[in-house]
Amino acid sequence: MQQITLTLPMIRDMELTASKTAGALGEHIGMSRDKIDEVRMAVVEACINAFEHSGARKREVHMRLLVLGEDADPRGLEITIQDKGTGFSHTEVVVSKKPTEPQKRGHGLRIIHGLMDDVEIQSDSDGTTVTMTKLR
Amino acid sequence: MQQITLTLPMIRDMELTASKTAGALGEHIGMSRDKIDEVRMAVVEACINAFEHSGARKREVHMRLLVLGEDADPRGLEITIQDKGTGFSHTEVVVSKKPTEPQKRGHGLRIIHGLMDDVEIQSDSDGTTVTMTKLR
Amino acid sequence: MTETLKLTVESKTGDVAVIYTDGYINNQGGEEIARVAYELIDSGHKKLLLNLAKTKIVNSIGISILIEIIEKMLEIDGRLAFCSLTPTIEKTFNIMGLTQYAAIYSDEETALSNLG
Amino acid sequence: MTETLKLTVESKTGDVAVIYTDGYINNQGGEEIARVAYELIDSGHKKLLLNLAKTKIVNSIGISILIEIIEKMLEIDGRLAFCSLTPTIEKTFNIMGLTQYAAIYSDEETALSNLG
Ligand SMILES: Nc1ncnc2c1ncn2[C@@H]1O[C@H](COP(=O)(O)OP(=O)(O)O)[C@@H](O)[C@H]1O
Ligand SMILES: Nc1ncnc2c1ncn2[C@@H]1O[C@H](COP(=O)(O)OP(=O)(O)O)[C@@H](O)[C@H]1O
Repeated sequence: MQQITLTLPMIRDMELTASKTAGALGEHIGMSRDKIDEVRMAVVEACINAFEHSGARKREVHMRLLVLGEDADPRGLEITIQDKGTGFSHTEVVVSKKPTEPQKRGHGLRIIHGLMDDVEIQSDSDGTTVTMTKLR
Repeated sequence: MQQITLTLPMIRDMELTASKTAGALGEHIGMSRDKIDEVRMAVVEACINAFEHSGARKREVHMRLLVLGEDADPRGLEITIQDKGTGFSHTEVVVSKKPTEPQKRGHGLRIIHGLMDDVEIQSDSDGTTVTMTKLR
Repeated sequence: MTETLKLTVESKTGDVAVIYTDGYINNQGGEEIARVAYELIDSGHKKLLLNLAKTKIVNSIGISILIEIIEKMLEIDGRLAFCSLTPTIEKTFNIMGLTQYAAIYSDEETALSNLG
Repeated sequence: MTETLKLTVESKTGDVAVIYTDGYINNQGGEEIARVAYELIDSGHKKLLLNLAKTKIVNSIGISILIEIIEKMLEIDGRLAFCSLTPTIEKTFNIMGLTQYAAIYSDEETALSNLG
């Protein structure tokens, strides 16, 4: 299993650097431009959630990029974005359907779900881990 | 001090992913396109040296990207590329001047020195660490 | 720190103006677009087109500010439309429900003939 | 695994041919260029121009293979030249001493008028 791990500071625009690294690995496994863009956008949203909402004292995000499948025949990427913040109750935050009037915030998790093939969120008082998969 | 740390597998073309991440951080601090390209090329050379020559059992390279200077006024990047290989005697490997006949190999270290502002190599039987700096 | 969004504006015939974005639409980028949009509204433009051809990535905070502009436009009976989105940005706008309140056109020509 | 270098070839007047590279010139990329270059030599071309306009990054292993092609060209009294390098690739070629054995031109037009 090939994987890249990154530790990034929670500072303005650092989500772009995270997203470009994920994009570079997408290129590496020959993902299409559109799917790479989807991965990049999901990484941006997961990172800014960690920056904005985690309340983590240690201002760091951990990202793991895992190539799924065989070296010669990669199947996709599994991306884990982790903060050591205070967590949230995922069941309380309603990931609602399309809103009926323009809604300003609360789109991040819905975007992540919408753009990735599979998303799992594990959150407790030790922090939040978003694990998302995109097939090639 | 802002820093990103990465652990990368030593596999074909992974130096490109490393180099793209360094390039993304260069963009982040507003480095010029040409200097970003120089950083990217130096990262490629340092990585392929680790892949090719380190003899490391653990097929991993550690990269640290450090933003020099203040947040509001970054001065440049310090990039450290480390392997846990068998090392080499840096004094024995002559980083020669321009060769007098076409010389095929042995250019990597000279390229790194030529493209970066400052390069330090620390190598012993526990591995090799290349620390290189590029000012903005 | 950089990667600032670059904006250019062009006034078209009538009360139409086009804002061209180049770069990442984040918080600051969205606010910059809003500033320019409100200036255009103040100078009598009621139809704004955002041409995103040179924007490859956005975030939901930046887009939330664009939604504020849409609301403002609805108030004054004006229109905000978008053109030249990447497939992923269009998908994101869809997920955010934004396409219900603002039209999205494939290119500037189509957009202008529909707005004008 | 990918990011394969793409090559296109164009035969020009006389014994000149241009090889256009698109992508990363690594080990495999260099070997692919060598394969194409030797084919062109076999079919009677003695002057080869490598147009690197679409290559933004190279590595020293890839370039070492280009040096082999230069040596081959010197043997058969032919010439290999380069054009449209990024400043960083040109700097790298300089550091590698490659510019002593192969001419580098800013653009294809200048290169062809000098080679032809
Ligand atoms: N990493 C995180 N740490 C703590 N809370 C989070 C995290 N990610 C999301 N949340 C919670 O989930 C809510 C919804 O997030 P999201 O859908 O991204 O919308 P928004 O960021 O606009 O609020 C947030 O407001 C926050 O309460
Ligand atoms: N990370 C490393 N671990 C062990 N040896 C190294 C490392 N980097 C460089 N070397 C030694 O230094 C020599 C010169 O390296 P370099 O200038 O990059 O040229 P080349 O890679 O073409 O040999 C290598 O052949 C190797 O012996």
